[in-house]
Amino acid sequence: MSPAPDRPEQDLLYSDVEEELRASVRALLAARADSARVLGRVEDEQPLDLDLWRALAVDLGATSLPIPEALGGQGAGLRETAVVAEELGRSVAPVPFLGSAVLATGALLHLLGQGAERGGPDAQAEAALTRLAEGAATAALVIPLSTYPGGPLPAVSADGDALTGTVRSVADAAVADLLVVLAGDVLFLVEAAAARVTPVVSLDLTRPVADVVLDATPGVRLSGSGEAAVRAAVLVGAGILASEQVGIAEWCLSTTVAYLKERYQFGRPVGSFQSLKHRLADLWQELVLARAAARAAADALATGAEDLEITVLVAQSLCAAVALHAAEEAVQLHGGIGMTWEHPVHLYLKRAKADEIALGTPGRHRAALAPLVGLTA
Amino acid sequence: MSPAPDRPEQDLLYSDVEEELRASVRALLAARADSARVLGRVEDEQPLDLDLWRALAVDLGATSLPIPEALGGQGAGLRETAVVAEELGRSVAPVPFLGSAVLATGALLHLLGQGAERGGPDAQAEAALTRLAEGAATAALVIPLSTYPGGPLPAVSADGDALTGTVRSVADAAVADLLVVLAGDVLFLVEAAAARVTPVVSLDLTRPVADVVLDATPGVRLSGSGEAAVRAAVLVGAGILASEQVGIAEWCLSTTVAYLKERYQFGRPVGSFQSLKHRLADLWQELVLARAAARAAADALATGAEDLEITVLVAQSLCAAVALHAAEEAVQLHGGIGMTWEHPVHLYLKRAKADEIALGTPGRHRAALAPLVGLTA
Amino acid sequence: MSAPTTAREVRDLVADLLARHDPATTERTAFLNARWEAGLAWVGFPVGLGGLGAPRALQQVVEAELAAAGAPDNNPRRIGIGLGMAAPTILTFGTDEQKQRFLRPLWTGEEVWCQLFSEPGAGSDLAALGTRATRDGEDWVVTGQKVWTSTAHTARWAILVARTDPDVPKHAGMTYFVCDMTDPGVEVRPLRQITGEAEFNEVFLTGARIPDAHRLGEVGDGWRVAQTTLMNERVAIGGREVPREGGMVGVVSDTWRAHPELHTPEALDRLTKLWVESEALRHAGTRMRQQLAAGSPGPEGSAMKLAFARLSQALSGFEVELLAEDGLRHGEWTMFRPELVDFTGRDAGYRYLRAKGNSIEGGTSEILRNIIAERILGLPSEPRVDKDVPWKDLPR
Amino acid sequence: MSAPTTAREVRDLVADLLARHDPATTERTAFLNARWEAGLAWVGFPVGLGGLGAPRALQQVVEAELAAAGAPDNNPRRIGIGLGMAAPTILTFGTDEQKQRFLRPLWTGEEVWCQLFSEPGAGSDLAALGTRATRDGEDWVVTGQKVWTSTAHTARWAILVARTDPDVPKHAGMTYFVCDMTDPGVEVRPLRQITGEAEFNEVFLTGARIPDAHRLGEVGDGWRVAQTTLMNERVAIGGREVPREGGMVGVVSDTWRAHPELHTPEALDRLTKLWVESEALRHAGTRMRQQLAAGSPGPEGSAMKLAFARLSQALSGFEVELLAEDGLRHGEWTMFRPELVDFTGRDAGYRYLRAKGNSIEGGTSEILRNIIAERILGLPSEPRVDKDVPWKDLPR
Repeated sequence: MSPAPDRPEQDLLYSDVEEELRASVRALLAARADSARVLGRVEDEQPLDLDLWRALAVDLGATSLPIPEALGGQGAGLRETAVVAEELGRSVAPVPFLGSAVLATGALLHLLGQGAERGGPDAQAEAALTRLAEGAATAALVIPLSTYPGGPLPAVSADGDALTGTVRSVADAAVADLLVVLAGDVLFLVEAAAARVTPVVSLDLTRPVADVVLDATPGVRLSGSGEAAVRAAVLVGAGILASEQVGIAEWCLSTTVAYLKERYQFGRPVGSFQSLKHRLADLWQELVLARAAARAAADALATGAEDLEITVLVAQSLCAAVALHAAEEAVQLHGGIGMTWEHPVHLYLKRAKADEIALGTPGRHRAALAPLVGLTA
Repeated sequence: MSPAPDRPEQDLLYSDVEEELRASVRALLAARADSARVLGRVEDEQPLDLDLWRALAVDLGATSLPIPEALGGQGAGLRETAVVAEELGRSVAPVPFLGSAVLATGALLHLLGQGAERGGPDAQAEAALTRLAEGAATAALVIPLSTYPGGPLPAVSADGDALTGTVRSVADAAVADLLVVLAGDVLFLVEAAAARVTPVVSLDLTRPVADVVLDATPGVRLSGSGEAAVRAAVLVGAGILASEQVGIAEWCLSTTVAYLKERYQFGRPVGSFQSLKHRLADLWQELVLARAAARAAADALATGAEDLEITVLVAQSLCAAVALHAAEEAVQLHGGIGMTWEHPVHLYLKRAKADEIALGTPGRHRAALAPLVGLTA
Repeated sequence: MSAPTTAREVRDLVADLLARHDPATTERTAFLNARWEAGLAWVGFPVGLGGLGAPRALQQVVEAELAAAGAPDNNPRRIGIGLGMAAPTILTFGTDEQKQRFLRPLWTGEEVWCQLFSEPGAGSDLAALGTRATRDGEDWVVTGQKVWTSTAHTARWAILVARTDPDVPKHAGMTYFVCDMTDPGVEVRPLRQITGEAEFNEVFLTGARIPDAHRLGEVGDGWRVAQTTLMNERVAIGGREVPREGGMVGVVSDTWRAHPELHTPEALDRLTKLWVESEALRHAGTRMRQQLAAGSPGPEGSAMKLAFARLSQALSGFEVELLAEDGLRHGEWTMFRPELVDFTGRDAGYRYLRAKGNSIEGGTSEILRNIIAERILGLPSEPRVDKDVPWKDLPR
Repeated sequence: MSAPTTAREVRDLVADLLARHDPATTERTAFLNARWEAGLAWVGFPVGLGGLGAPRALQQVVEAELAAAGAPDNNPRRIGIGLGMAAPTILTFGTDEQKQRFLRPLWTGEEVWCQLFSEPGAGSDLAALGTRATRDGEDWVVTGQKVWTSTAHTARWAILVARTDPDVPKHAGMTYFVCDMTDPGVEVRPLRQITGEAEFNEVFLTGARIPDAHRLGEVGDGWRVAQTTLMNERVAIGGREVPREGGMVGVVSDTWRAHPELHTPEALDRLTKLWVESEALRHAGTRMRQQLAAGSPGPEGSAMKLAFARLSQALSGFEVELLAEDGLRHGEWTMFRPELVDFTGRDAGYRYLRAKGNSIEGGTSEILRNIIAERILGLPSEPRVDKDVPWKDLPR
């Protein structure tokens, strides 16, 4: 098998509109999610910042970007969503963006698309999306955050519309109003209040996971292939996560560069030592490739490109590694101070490490990619 | 399955006797195989230096070390053979040591050991070893140099004692008097003059390979399991090769250090630039581990340790990578001059790359190792 | 006539050229000279020097139209140094006479150029060079040794940097010349590489004479002029659009596909990883070209050169290892002077060895990392010991 | 009595001690004091200071015999800084009074020691430290801030380096002291790490008083004294015999074995590679101990520390990634002060985060590479800008 055919060149730049969106999000996060503030709340009972989340969702509309205008969204597409993810990665702001605005929204939007093919969308799915678009509700897709493309999906059973099963390590579930649950090939909407959602002490302090237990919990059945919708959402999530990882890497690189310019040892700025300079140059090189790959994934998701899957798998397997490398270098090059709880760099290390696992490790993505490009075992 | 049990600590130092042997070999190679001389003959019709080989075999007895005294050898064991290999690696001297004194000798010695168990050694094998011990003959084990532990062996067929088959990429065959050939489970001795041996243009200029074609060629049948003997020889070869690789890495590191001390750019010795210093420090660290692993392999081979196979596989998979890394860094850090034919560093690069393949790549060795230490797929 | 600004205007000019000089019946050099005169050689150049003073981006339109019409090109790979390095430098620093004399045959390929910069003692530290040029009447007399000179044996002209004042700090005492490669004081010797062949040359200058009229820029201004040359060299790298699996990754992936008997899970994962990085590098190239087209060029070319070198080395090394028994064998070591160099050509062993040069030629990866760290990331420079010392007093 | 030189002689002394003080019935501290008096604390130390002036290698015999007899030990991990760093420094530079006062309770563990070297502004560059000690009659008055101090909250004494002369170059103006941690001018605050817990402390010195009698070495000789301390710290690393799969590789291999459902070919090869390197590191440790025993210690300890840090980080990172769904979860982030630290303890997330410190504590990997390059490989040092400048004038 030969690789996928070439297609018209993708747009890998940031448009002016996207740069404006970035500026608004960045301004909000600078005001409301500076690192001292983020660090300050990670041990609170509720580490997620729901005030910030509302500002992001309602004031900026940053969560309704890919939802059609007819449902109260902006019909803007996933390139813009990726820009928001990049900024959220730069600030590790504790908001349920990935769980709600990417994964749950992604699954519901896919069902809608399936409905269009069948001649009519599901009214319940539309209603849920409208609530999400308005910022009136937060949702979570009930799969382990570690779910990977082509991997197993949770085994929740449906007896009629009563759902039973346990799903561990679900992103952003602790603050969700609505749970999107797969049982067999059917997607259900579940009011979170009806389920047992237990927050879990998490490696990632700014995106804690939770366990969801359903015990004959009532759900609303949505029409269409739930499995296809969830698998599509995992792909969307992996692609958007690549942009988050670019944001993480960028923060780590620029923060480390700034620190090494002002930190003196041996009578010189530490940043003048060549071996450190070369490591940072290599990191910058990795970031250049990661950004290009992440933009390609965002563009492919936005246009539904024929080689969407290849492009996302490339981006996710690369960007996960680059973000982690950047975070690990940032900790090391900050020396002792980087090992302290009071310095925010550990938040990025923990996020980057959790993101390495999220929606599939680099190895899982490569394993899924290889046969698609004719590299068979 | 749990890993192999611990056993008494191995001797990982060089003994005084071994250091004396090293000094003799090194003196001979300094006089007769300096790099200008080695480089000067690589494009000769016969790149292997048979005069040097005779001096090594006859004057120093460096090839008869593991052969029992009763057969004219020194009964010294494989620790000493490993020291010779290390020195030969340091000089990339073009002699058929690996093919004759390690692989062919190793297979014949194993047959002898099998014979002792069965109550009587094979007289023909003994006679061949005596010829090798005296330096009266050079032998080659007729397997591709790329043969790896547990991998396929050549398919030569025997019709009575007439052998037919083709074996490609055989180390040191072009100068061998005696060929040691596996057909089925039987080992045969074949006079090289009776076979068709065709030298091949080789990546490694100082250890060229050859193709061996047997066409109803007469052989002398040896008793015992030929396959067991060949597999044992591959393991011996892999273990000794680790020491050769240590020698290669050591030459590359010390030559690069010396060059960077004397090469000035930007008004400073290039060796004062920190990023290069750090890379060389890392290389030195790798070399420390590689040497310890290679010594462990040599000692395990010498004592027939219970965990011999584990120790050899560890050493070979590590040392192959370290030698290649050292050679690649040496080329890069020599800058332009390292890219020229006239500088000897390319001989080490080519040897290190061929050695990466020889007797199994690091990946093949890891694949063989994992189940032995309870790491199963 | 005002400069064209649209693709349509340029297309009309090409159509006119083709109407007047049918490529099918016009001799190659004649066609190229006609193209030059029509200003369609490089439309961004000034009128009268093969151009139209038009936006550089319109050049793509010219190339596409002429290629579609089957017109001969000037074989740009053969004259890359002239096009990529000498021409922009002459345009920036040359006198009118120099531009008139040199640019046209440079572009048509009637005169090949080479570059005499590097020396055995001045590689990464180009400013340390020791080739001396001393004034003698209207001429300069040049003595020294240059190295890593491709196409020196076919070149008519060379761009040359030489030391004209050893008593000032190294950056201040150099001057930039155009050197006549047919001068009896110029001797070219092939420089054999680890691949066995000789792409490059050593050039020995022994009292070679250069008229002062062939000086580019002011006396002592050679460093600044050379920076223009080198900047253009860097821009030239990674400029082309590459299809997926273009370059080394395609060659090695094909080797993988052709040899299922050599597959192992470990090797597959390594190859896939390199495939991923190669694809990301391709995206980075696309993005860089789009930035350029949008009028906001970024510094990403440096990243691409670093990544290109690393990947071509890793991929070609992987291939030799994968081939195992065949990897031990080699095509040939014969010494010859190749016409053109194809990094992905010949056999796996050649690719592996040739790729080693990718992190040295055109600026080593180490120097590139310095540049990225200081110019892009803004990290402080190391303490310098060679800035204020007369060249002749530098340790070497 | 002449010093024992054979294992047999030492065994007799141990038997004598055990006969006089039955470990089963003797109180722990009493037994340790008896052992001290018998010269069996550290046989290589002088007579009267817990030793016999015997070869250091004989200590192994003592430990083995006492362990076999069920005798209590001095819990060496709890008092590692005293044993490994303070004791050899006091032995080398201390006055007779200092040796008599400090060594015995240090060894028995009745007095815990800590180390006040690093400062927020002086980490890798220890000689830049700014904690000031000024003479006041028979005392020194010390003011400044120290950091990364383990066991500061349980310590009775600290070894301390402070600046006594800011007007000379930095290496020349330091002095080494023994500081009383119960002095009212000493405040200890826990320093929380990225693991959530606080192994280390910050120590604030505000007019803490140290009698001149507690100075170690001459005034201004603190750098040289501190080098002895640090050299002993380095020797202590990697000194123990490790069984195969000891340490991080064993923990992670066991995780692999316990989770077949998580296996992938890619992960297996990565783990095997790390297993190979860990085993080679173990061989290197064996070889280093054998060299030491043979009387020819090598510099391999530096390589081992570098490799140890790299491998513990790679292995623990691999483990979290392998665990995937479980890797996203964590044990606890609660702030507490652990009694002892076990790099391989707790859960995978802890191991991963704690291992990040392995390339920083006890000398960063970057500083270690400098040392290897210069002292072992003999590469030239970089241009220094801080050698001849008074400490007070250094940029910071």
